[in-house]
Amino acid sequence: MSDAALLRTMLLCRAVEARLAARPDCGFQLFSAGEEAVAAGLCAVLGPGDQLLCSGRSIAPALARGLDPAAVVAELLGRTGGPCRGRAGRGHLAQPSAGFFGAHAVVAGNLSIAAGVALAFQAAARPGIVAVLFGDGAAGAGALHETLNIAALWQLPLLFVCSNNGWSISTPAAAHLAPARVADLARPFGIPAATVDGTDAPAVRDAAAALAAGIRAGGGPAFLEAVSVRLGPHSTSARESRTRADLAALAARDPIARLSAALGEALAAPLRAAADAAADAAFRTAEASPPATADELDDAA
Amino acid sequence: MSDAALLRTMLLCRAVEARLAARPDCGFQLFSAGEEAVAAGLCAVLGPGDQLLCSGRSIAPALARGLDPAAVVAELLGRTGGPCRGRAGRGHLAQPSAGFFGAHAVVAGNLSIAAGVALAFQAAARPGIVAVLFGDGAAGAGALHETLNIAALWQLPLLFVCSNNGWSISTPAAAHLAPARVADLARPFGIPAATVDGTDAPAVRDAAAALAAGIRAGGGPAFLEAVSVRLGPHSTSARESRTRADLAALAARDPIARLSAALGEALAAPLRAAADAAADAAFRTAEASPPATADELDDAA
Amino acid sequence: MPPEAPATRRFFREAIARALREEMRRDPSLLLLGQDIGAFGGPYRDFEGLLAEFGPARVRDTPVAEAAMVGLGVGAAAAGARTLVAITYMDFLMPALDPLVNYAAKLRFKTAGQLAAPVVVKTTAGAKGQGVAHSQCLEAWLMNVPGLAVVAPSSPGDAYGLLKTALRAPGPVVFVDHKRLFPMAGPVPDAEAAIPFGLAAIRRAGRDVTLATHGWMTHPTLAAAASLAEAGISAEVVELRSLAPLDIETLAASAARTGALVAVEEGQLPCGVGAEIAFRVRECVPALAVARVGARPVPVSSNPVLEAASLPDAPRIAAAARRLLRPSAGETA
Amino acid sequence: MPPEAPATRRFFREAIARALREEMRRDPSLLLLGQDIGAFGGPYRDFEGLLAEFGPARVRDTPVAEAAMVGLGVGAAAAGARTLVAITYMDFLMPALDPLVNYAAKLRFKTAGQLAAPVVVKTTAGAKGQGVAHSQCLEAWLMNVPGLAVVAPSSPGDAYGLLKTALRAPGPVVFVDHKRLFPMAGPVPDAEAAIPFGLAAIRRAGRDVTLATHGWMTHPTLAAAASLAEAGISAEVVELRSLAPLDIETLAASAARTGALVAVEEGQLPCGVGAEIAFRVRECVPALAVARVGARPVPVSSNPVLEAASLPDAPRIAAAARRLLRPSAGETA
Ligand SMILES: Cc1ncc(C[n+]2csc(CCOP(=O)(O)OP(=O)(O)O)c2C)c(N)n1
Ligand SMILES: Cc1ncc(C[n+]2csc(CCOP(=O)(O)OP(=O)(O)O)c2C)c(N)n1
Ligand SMILES: [Mg+2]
Ligand SMILES: [Mg+2]
Repeated sequence: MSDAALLRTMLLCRAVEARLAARPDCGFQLFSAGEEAVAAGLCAVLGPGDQLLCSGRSIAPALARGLDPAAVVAELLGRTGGPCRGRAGRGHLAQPSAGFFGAHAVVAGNLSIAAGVALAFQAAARPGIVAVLFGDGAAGAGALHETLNIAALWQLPLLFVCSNNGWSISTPAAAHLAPARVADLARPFGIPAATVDGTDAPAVRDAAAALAAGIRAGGGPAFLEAVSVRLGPHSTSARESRTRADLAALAARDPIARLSAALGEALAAPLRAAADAAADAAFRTAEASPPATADELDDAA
Repeated sequence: MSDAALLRTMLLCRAVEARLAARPDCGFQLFSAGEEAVAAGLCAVLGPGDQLLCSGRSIAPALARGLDPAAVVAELLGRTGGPCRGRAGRGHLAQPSAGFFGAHAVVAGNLSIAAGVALAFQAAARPGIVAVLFGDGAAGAGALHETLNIAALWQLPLLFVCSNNGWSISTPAAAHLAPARVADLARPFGIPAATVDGTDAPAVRDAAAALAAGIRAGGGPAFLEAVSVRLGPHSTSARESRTRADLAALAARDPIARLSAALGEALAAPLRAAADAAADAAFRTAEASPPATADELDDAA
Repeated sequence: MPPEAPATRRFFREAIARALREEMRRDPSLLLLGQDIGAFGGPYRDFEGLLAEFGPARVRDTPVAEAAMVGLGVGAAAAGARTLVAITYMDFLMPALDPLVNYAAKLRFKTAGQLAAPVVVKTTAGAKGQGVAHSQCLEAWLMNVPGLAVVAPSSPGDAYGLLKTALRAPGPVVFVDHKRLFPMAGPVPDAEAAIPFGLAAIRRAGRDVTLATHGWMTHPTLAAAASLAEAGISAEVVELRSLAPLDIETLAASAARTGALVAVEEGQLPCGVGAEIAFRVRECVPALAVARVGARPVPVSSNPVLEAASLPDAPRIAAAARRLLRPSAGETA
Repeated sequence: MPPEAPATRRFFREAIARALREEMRRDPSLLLLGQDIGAFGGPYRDFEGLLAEFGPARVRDTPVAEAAMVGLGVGAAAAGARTLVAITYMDFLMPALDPLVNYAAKLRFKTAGQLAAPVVVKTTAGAKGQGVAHSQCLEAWLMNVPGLAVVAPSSPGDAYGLLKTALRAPGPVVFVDHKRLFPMAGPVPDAEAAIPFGLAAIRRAGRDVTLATHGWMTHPTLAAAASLAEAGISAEVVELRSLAPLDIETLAASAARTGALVAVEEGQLPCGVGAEIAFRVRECVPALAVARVGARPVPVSSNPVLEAASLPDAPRIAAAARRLLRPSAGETA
């Protein structure tokens, strides 16, 4: 995927989230602003036969994976036009037919599930790989250890991707994670690991590509740490716990500004306009979709 | 503790277990034969203000910690003379007043408990350290990761000791643990770690002493891997899964034979006789203790 | 608290913070462990001010590692500290059940009293827009475990008083609050006061039917009672407050007076709180009309339409009471 | 199975191994995950021969990591494989409840049918000398979770038939056996046969009282019925077999005939299986005498004296039935 395509993806993510954030009825959301380069760079190396799983911070990953933006927005707004008919929302958004096995809002809860998907691939001799995207907060959970160990033992086609934005809600990584680099956790298991600047979309793409190639070649699991930034508060309901100065410093690392500058305003401006138009269209289509009704529950038993 | 004292401890463990194994009413037991050097070497560096926690393979650890052998045997035989009045048995044997916080038969279940004990020590500015003894099987559990991380972050006075006997029931370490050395798991957390021959009691003692000194000096947690052998089957009810040839090779690594040979038969023979006598006495005393009766349950609610 | 005690209106979160503050002052061994409970003050601000007063050695932000959090809390409690572990949502208690149920709940018995684990696990149950894995009510699981105390307040005053008792209890206690309680305010006694476990409270007196409930559901249940009153049905509302131990006496006495019991809970019905209290009350009051109301047997979606449709509310509670009293009326919930 | 079907006496473990073998042959996507299930053949030898026939890619020994084991099983099942995860003892299911309850049980609903998790978690409940953290019965917790099926056989024949159904089910199933069942033998039909979920079985016909139970407790309950018969009380024994779904029809029909129900379980009573079935049966049979029998509210010690004293046995079950039928007799359990 070209750098321009990466920028296009990131701009779409930002535009959709911005529109959602502006709505009073947006519900409980976790946005990816500042972390779009991780989603875009990672998804650039995933093909149609691969699967992506992620945490509850799912909007950019889903869009970057190529889901129909209107369907994603419909899901977020609780409309039946969403792939989960508005039942899942952001926290559990999924469209496996599009290679997006889904979000799971339990921190670290998707790691062993992803390994299971990779196991199914391996057992069926399916050629794809599975990527699982999680945060630095998830890296303190025992699920990571158990999953790294089994993935290494069984040589599962699994790419661990940690978007290390430095925070678990209000807790800085230094207070919740003893290792200086998350990627170091993979090393005792003999799993190839790399740390990359997660605000540099092409760098994420290239690092992911190298690791994914190893997995595709039968080398077993790999681990990518992308050091990213979270530009906004943890969620739409969480207070911002960082200082203005901190936030200003983070804003300077905005991955979209960075790649826009690199590619030049002449290229970026029309991409921005196109992203805005695509986001507007997605919301229009989504709003035309009927809201979920209580009848959905009849399908549950 | 002198090498002779280490041998005395190991001989007592072996003698007590042998007598227990010979009884038809011995119940469900996990023996430490082959791993006595780990218990003896570790306990040699623990003082009265320290606490030891272990897995369900608890008999040698309890005896090495200096618990009254008669009380230990009473507990194992379900007598009220046991420190837990015969309620706990081997799986949950405990006598915190003697520095033995206790066994816990859930694999890896004692790791975070031990860290909690260490936290209580730290919070109360108590000078002691806490040691937690577990197997290679427990090293695949997420509890280890979570506990290593928190112990490192909070610099808890906690000594992790893995008796790596190479087996989790019938599963060899190569099939259940990807890292070549268990001690490598501690390194990403910045926790000092060492691997030692766990059949060499003085070597275990010396390695434990060095790490314990670091903890006592305020250096935070440390990790000791002792590569040991399990001479018998996993438990009194488990089938032996290893070949005769394997077992013969393991027998050659018997820590008691090794230290006896090093110290010479002139020294070892009387120690052996004394251990046998002590074990016999422990069983006599224990058998005189009344069995637990259903009245114990009235105390539970 | 006796109704006449001088009291001041406080938010639910303030009542919790006050109980914690007072007990931290009283018991220097008390440690608090939780995600974002330090400078952030807790996801619901119920830990606000504690870090500032007691410092980071006693108010500890933890990693996202619920199993170890509870394990550490239990181990420290067993070793002579007293601990409170905050598990943000009750759904995340699952990974922590091993240390809580397999260790803490057994500890006093298995060591013949040598050790005990005076740990409070404080957690938040119930639904408020966060979806299938952030909305569950697992009180019934905990009631099934001997050795655990379980309490669930519905008001700031009770949260204050029950948390104080929890922080002085001899063994493990699970303190269950609810997302919808945090925005609420209500009277909290000015004087220090603990509420003993095992005492239900009659929140509204009535003659025709007893509505038994706990936690947040107390509020829709009171609303149901009000609407039943308009229809000429006098409903008594008994709030359990303490689920283990359970105050069956108060409940049975009410049911004996009214002759009818509706057990209301937000959680799932099978093997739920209602099944238990129905059984226990019927042991005392054999000829009793009984119904239960709880969640529909579906996951609780973050979608507000589906969330509301899956959970009990005042109209459904009232409808269940009406059906119970006039079985022929054939109303539907 | 219909009683007339040709059958051969097999050990419980053999019945399980046969169901697994047949389903492994039928469904090449089926994977088995568990500790020591490969060359060792499983702690109870119920996986014997499977590694040899199906190889290490399909019969996988795992680390001691129950949470990840179930997570992998669930994920693989969701991705098109079918999986069975063996969790040695039900106590160790606790760390694995997150993937099972927070993910698998919700998956079909939350994805609107895009995904489902046809995983079988096979685990062993109950007490047999292994102590406080290796003896628990958590069936009631699982019944409380919508989206999970729960079955618990008491005989080789049912283990065979129910496991086959479990391995063809569309969503997650917990298959609960019991330590005391493994040494047992009994008829297993010679022809391939699955037993549908949701069908209780009347194990002994009777007129005076219905004894309802499941799993291992079926055997002490049958012994209790035999001893009641000597005392002139005709007890009907209904074995539930499937706890979710629950066959209330069969049970209620029996209770309607006898007019009395004793619910027997090995687990704890509060919010237990007995509380649930009592509630459900009374919905159908309002004027019913009901009692329940379960564990005393204490941890289950490995000490054989204490273990036996804490759990139901035939004399206690019979005593409960006698008390229920002749409340004035004042017998004690
Ligand atoms: C098991 C669990 N514990 C706690 C939470 C509450 N929670 C939601 S997001 C979050 C922060 C996780 O941090 P990180 O993994 O770094 O992801 P980020 O929010 O930075 O994307 C927490 C603690 C949860 N959802 N699941
Ligand atoms: C959580 C849990 N899972 C499984 C078991 C069953 N089990 C008992 S001992 C054991 C082996 C553990 O191996 P290791 O930690 O190496 O200890 P060792 O037996 O070698 O001393 C297992 C799997 C258990 N007790 N707890
Ligand atoms: Mg983060
Ligand atoms: Mg081992």
